[in-house]
Amino acid sequence: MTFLEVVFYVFAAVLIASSLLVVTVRNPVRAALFLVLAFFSAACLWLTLEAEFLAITLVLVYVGAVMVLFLFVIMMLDIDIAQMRAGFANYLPLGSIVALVMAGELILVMLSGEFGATELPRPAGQAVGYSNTEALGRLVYTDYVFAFEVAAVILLVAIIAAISLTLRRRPETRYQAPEKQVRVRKEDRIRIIKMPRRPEEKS
Amino acid sequence: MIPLSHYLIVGALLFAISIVGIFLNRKNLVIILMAIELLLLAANVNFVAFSHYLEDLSGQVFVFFVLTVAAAEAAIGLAILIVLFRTRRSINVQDLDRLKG
Amino acid sequence: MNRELLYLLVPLSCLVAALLAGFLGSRIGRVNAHRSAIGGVGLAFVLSCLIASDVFSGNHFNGSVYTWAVSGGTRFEIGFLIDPLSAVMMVVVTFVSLMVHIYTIGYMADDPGYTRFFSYIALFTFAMLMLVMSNNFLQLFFGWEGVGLVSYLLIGFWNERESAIRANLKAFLVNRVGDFGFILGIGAVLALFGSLDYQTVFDAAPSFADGTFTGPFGSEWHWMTLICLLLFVGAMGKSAQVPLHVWLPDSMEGPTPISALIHAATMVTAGIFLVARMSPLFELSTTALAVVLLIGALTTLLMAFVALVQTDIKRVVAYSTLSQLGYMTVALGASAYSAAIFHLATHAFFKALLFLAAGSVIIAMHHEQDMRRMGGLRKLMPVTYITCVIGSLALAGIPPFAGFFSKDAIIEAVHHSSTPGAGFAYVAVMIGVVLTAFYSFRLVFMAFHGEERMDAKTRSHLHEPPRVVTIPLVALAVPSILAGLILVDPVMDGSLFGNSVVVSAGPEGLGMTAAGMLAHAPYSAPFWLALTGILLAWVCYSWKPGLPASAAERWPRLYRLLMNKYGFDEFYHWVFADGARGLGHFFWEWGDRRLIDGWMVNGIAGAVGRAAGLVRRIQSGLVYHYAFAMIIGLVGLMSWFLFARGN
Amino acid sequence: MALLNDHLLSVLIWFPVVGGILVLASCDDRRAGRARWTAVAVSVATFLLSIPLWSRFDRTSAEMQFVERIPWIERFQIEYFLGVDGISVPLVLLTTLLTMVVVVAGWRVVQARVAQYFAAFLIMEGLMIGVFCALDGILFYLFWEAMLIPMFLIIGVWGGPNRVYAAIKFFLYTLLGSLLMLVALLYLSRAAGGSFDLLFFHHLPLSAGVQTLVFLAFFAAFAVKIPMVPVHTWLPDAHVEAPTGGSVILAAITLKMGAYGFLRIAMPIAPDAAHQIAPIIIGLSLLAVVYIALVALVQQDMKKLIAYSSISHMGFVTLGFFVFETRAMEGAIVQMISHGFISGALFLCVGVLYDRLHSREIATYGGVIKVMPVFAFFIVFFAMANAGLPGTSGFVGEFLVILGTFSVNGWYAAVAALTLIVGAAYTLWMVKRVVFGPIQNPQVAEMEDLDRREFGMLLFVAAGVLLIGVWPAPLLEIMAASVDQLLAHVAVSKL
Amino acid sequence: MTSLTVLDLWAVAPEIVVATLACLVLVIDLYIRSERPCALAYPLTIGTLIVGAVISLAGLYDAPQLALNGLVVRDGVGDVLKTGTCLGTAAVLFYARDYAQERGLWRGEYLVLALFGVVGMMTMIGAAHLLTLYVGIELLALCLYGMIAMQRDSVRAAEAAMKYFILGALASGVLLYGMSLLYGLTGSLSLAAMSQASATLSSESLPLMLAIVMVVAGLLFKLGAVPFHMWVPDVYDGSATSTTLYLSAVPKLAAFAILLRLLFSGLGGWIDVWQDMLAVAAVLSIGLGNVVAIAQTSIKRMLAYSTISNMGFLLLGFFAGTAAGYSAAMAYAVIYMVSTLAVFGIILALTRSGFESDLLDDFRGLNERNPWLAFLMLTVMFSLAGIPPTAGFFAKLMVLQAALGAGFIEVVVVAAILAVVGAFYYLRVVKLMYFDPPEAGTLKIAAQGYRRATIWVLTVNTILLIAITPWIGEMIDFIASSLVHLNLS
Repeated sequence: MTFLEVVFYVFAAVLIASSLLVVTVRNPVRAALFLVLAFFSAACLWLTLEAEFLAITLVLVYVGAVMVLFLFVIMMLDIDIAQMRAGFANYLPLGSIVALVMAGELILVMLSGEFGATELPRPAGQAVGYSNTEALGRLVYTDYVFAFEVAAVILLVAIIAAISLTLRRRPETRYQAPEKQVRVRKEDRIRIIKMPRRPEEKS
Repeated sequence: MIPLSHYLIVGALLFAISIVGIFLNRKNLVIILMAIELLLLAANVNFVAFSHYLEDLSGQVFVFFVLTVAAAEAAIGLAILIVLFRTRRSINVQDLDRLKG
Repeated sequence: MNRELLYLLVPLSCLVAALLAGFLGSRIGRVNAHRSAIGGVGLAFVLSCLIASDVFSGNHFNGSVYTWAVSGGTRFEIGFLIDPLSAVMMVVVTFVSLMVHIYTIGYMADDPGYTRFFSYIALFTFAMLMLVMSNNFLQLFFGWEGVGLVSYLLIGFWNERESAIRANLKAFLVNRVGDFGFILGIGAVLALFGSLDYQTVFDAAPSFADGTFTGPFGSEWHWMTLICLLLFVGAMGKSAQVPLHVWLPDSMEGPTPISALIHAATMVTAGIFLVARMSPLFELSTTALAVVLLIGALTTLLMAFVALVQTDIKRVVAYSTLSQLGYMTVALGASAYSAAIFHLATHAFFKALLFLAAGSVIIAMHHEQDMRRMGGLRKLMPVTYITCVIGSLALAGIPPFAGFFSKDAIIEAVHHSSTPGAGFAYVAVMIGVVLTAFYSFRLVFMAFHGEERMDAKTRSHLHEPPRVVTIPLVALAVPSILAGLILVDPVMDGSLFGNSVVVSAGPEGLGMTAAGMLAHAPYSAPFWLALTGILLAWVCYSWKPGLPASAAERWPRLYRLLMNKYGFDEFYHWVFADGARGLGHFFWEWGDRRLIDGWMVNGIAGAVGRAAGLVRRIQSGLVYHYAFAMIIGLVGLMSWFLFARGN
Repeated sequence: MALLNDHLLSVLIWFPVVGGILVLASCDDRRAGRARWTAVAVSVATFLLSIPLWSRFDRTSAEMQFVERIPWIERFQIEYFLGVDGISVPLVLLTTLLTMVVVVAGWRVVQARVAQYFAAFLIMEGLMIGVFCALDGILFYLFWEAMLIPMFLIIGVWGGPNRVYAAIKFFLYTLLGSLLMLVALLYLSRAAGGSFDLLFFHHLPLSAGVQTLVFLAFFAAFAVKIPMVPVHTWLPDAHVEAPTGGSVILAAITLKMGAYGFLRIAMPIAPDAAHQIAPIIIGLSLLAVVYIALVALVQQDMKKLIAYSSISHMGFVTLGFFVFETRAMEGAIVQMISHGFISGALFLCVGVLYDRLHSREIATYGGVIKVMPVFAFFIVFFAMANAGLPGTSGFVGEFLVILGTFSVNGWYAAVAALTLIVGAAYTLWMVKRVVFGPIQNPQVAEMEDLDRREFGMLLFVAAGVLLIGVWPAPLLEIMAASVDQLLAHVAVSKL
Repeated sequence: MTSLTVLDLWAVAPEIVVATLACLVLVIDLYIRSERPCALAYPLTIGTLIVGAVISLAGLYDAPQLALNGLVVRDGVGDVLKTGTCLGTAAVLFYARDYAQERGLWRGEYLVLALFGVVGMMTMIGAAHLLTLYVGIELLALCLYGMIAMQRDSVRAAEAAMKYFILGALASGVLLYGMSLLYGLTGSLSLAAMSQASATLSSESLPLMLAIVMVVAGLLFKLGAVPFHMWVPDVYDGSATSTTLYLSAVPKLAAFAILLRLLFSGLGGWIDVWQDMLAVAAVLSIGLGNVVAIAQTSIKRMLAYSTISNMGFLLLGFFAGTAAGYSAAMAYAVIYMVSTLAVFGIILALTRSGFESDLLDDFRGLNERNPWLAFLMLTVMFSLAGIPPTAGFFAKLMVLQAALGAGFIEVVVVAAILAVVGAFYYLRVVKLMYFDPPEAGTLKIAAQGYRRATIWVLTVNTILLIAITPWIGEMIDFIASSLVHLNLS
């Protein structure tokens, strides 16, 4: 077993285990942390596939940014964790059956040998001096420039949407509205109510 | 050496786990969002593996975009989650049942 | 004058009269209405007489007026066949009709539906003329249904009376049962001969005489038998033969002139006329003739018995009509078509007379019809009395009154007939003679003789009705006396009808003459039987009036049977009216409402609705259910493709 | 004039439709009078326009006449293809005639949404004429279905208390059948290489199995429309709930569309299947004659009774078609026309009563003749016509069908002839209970006899009934060549 | 690696223009405040869409062109669909204004998201590459999530957005996974290359089947076809009606486009694999959509189920896999969009502040309250039910004919019978409007100002559904001619 294989199997195992834990643990904070672990393991797997740039990006972008966002939201929302997992076991059997069937079928297909790619030999490593980042960069800024632009729009949309959804004027905060103040009339402020002459009679 | 199919099996398992995670989880929406991230990861693993074995970088480019989209999606997803929490004071999946029938 | 126009004028004058009286009745007034009606029918009568004389001088006519339709190579024409048979019928019809018109002026004087009534009877005359003048089955059917319609209208003339409108519906429906057979008969004629024209059919008939087809259960049927039987079913309906006779007694709900015109003299004879007209066909089927004979004999006998116990003056006459129609049918069955028509003619006169006389009594009695409340009218209503006796004598067949000749001709014909069942028929008609005499004189004795049983108030107003009523009585009494004497010779030697009736072989003619019959009468059984009947009637209702009651007590079951008219009405009501309604309810309730609507239509709709509700519940609102559904769908598709299709 | 010469059918179809839209668009309830008069004008004009159809029709030819044919959707070879033969001409005339009557019938009765009411009828008139003229499958289907919309609204908006159920039932029932027909048309078009030309379909060779399926699909559409037992239950409901005019049109014309469909489409396209299935159809027809007549007997509601009577009479029509005999088929077509007049007239009569007492229950009435003698005359006349009295149009069809059927099979004819008895029974029993007898309901005593408008419209229809009854020759003449050709065509096997 | 040419830019000119102007709208809305919300942004948005439509249409009859290194294609069908998308969106925003204003939704961001959604749809429409397809789908999806959730004070909207988000992400994950397999199998992300690979790759291959199942599942979700339909009713129901209108009407064109691009252009060689899947989904969609719609009390939910069944019909044409089938499906999508615009336009015209008009009962007696709107609604309902002479009938006719042409007679018969079930609930709306009296207290609907203009546009929109009938042939020819360059063999 080569070093690469060891790395692969170890991280693959960690990846699977941690992702299992992500969907099963009770505490969302822990889930997020396991997700970090999963992403980290995946990044390592990708390194074995000579996708250095993506591996780094995964760690930086995902672990560094997205997961922090997740944790932030979890903290912010202040969720009652105690009751979060009640009844989970009830659905577990059905869930695992479906999961097993699906996984079984997928693995069956992957192992069916019909994948044209399985015949492919594992390519030799890239030459020294080859920069995965540069190669990707070339592609992204030339051939895939349109997709890149659209991706930019996607990010813009995400920004707009996230801001406009979450940014709000707190109703308890009072702002001044000069144009309304100017336009105000007597009737808006004073209401003249007719009262019975002797209020004590009412009771 | 590690055959391609092993990578693919890792991807398949991730896929299955994340999918089951989505419907198995009945309480916390955040975890569903996480499962979705895992789902995208499964596809990414496939892409990277194929890209390597096919000696074709376009797979990695795709993953690059998927990561971008996933980040955007996470942002919007969490924003919606916050809106939801504000209106309902809960992110319990089971409380999400006002629309039905 | 153009002959065709002349022929056309006969029915049309009646039609125009009917339309005038009917639609413009309220504008032109009562007098003008009856004038126009009488004028129309009178014209028709005069023309009929002219035509008759023309026909007997040998000018027959067969031609079409216009083509009603052409379909599938068949021409359906409206046209006239004027031969002695139709000429005789025309004269009889228009004459009786005219008399009734005149009589009506008096009888209906106080009725608010005066003009309507005239319109109806004129329309009736039109329809009947179309029937008898027809040269084809289509027009025959047209007239056939036309008289049915008018009969319906007239029976229900007093339409606020529940009994009247029930009777007219019954009459129409029973007639329709006959028509059911009739139209199938026409269908059979068309199918076999490809034409509805009499002449074509009659000419072709002999060549089809042996044509057979396979009926149910593999039996062989002669086409001719089928056609004749089907046509005869129609005749049974119109001529009220057992078992389709039930409508006729009930039809007495109509005003009396109608009973005289339609239910004694004309419409009911349509069936007799039909069979006589179809003689070329009937002659080809012995089976059919036997059936005719049998039905006729049964009618004669059964109805005569019922007549014995009736107390309503009109009903007695009505049952006597039924019995006499039976006589005519018997004659037809015995191939004595001429005799049948002869009896038809004489019967038309004296039966109309009897009805009108009964009507006269009814007017006088202020619409009291029960004979048990009459008696002793002889002195108070002499004209009515005398004419009524004349009619009764004619009916009973006492020489030399008209009925004697015609009835004797029938009896002789049956006696000599070789049709199967002639023996039974002979016995039946002989018994019928006694009974006829008995019930006709029972009427005379009960109504006109004996003590006066009416209440004082009625008694005080009792007097002979006005002239317009009595004149027709007298006018009808004349042919009731003379018609037989005059007609018997030409009828019996075959010169009257010539080849308009066809007799293949048999007793037609028998060489009878008026003189011979009169001379022979004292030695013949019918004469003595009739006298016996009259004597019995005298004994029972004049000499010892208590006798009938004690007889009824002695044979209560028989009495009840007769009073119930053998239970035909109840039976039909139970089986057909209630049966049909019950079946209809069943079909509607279970077939339409429950099975089709409830189960199939609304059931499916309901099932879809329930399915909708069910599937709707799957849409639970819970996102993990949705995800699960998607995943199940995905796994399902995967499994299907990977396992079911892949391998 | 050239427009009238070359495009007579188009004019007949679109003139009332456009007229209807104009009525709809230009009148609201405040100007109801204008809507009424416009509607009358349009319907009368349409009738006048339809007269040349009768007078200029070449009776010796069985070919399609007044043909208009232009490509419409060329991609699918759908054409705007119109033409009439001797079978359609009388139906078109029936439509234009009765629409006039119906427009007059709704004159005073309808007070709400007047313009919509009249517009619906005018539009429907055009669409119905379209059905009878269309020679392209899709065009036919277009008119066939489009007609449902105004009818649905007429029942639903101006109908009786249970109108919603009736309207929806009517719509869905018919739609189910029609969609199957559409599938069959599509299938045929595929077999014909894309064309939807119905006349081309007539000569399309089809295997026995295909013919059976296609025929059954058409059967589903037409049997529902006619309607035949056991898919008839929409009709009583629809009739009962529809306003008078709706009932008249429904009974008089829309039912005929189903029968017409058999002649124009189902039989010639699938002759072998028609022969094969004929015994079943005859069986159903006879069932309609007897079973439905018995059901009619026990109805308490006049409209329902007449509706059932319609089903029973339409049984005669299908019987006449499927014995494949000239007289029977011509009789059946005459029966279609005649039934249009008679059932229409009976519905008008019921409408007259309903306008006065707002009840259709037989039991409400009795002794109507006392207070409404003129009306009584008409209803008795039409009842007699309904019972097939000679001299009225009702007789002609029944007579010819029975005669024609007898020459094919005596037993069929015997069962069919039972209508003479039961038909008379239910009609006259109703007349007896409504028209005759003592007045039991004090409200009846206060009813007024027909006014001039009602008298006019009933007289008009009565004249038609009488004319056809006394002299059906012209009617038979116009259809003879077409019927002969149809029968000759159907007699030749396509296998 | 090829250099960028003007031609390349021309191919994505509509996208560029709309995206740029969308940014302009965004900026303008930020910096120019006015009395009424979006006083400037709104006309600019409409203008943008019209410009987009014009530019899309401008190159209609050019030869098809693969541009930007094979990422996008500009061809007739794309141009037509892009034009439709722009115009449809313009109509949506036109109808939506009053409604959204009354509910505080009428903000610059809302318009910007709608515009970016259009960019996403255009990207989908022009996609010639899995990557373009994917980013297009995601762009649209993100915009929709944002638009739905933008009604922040509404519990229902938030819930709808969340559901849509979760299920949408799940579906796009599945789609992505399928794409990854396709990539592995064919070694390329380009649809053209994929279609060439069909020569060597047998349709019996298990991985291929798996990949196609995944891809089709993703596409079916976007269409809202059974069994991936569950989001449709809840999202339609929960969203503000203006958003419902946006997401129900316009994206159907793009959905058709991605079906066409992926299944025909990319996977066309393996039609026998996806054909059956689509057939099953079609029948199930028609059945389920029609049946469950009956049980609804909210018109938005009812229309959601109606959408499901209509998408079933669209698939019915599509799965035939013939030229006639594709053009039928495309015509169906167009006609469906026009009908949906009309029906939601009418619903929007009936709403007032504080009154949603989203229950079926709100239509009670509409004929007395506003006969003209009732008539328009009637027309749309009959069009949706497929009753002639409306365009909806021809749409159904064409898809049925296409499916029949491909030999799926049983499917067609079943679809026809299920259409009867469908007619019922459309009729129910007509029944409510015409047969039932209005509820006490409901007002007559007065029309003035902007609302009057809306009704005019609605009238044109609706009457088009009938008025097109005489020229329906031309319309179909136009649609079919846009498809000819697609190399339909």
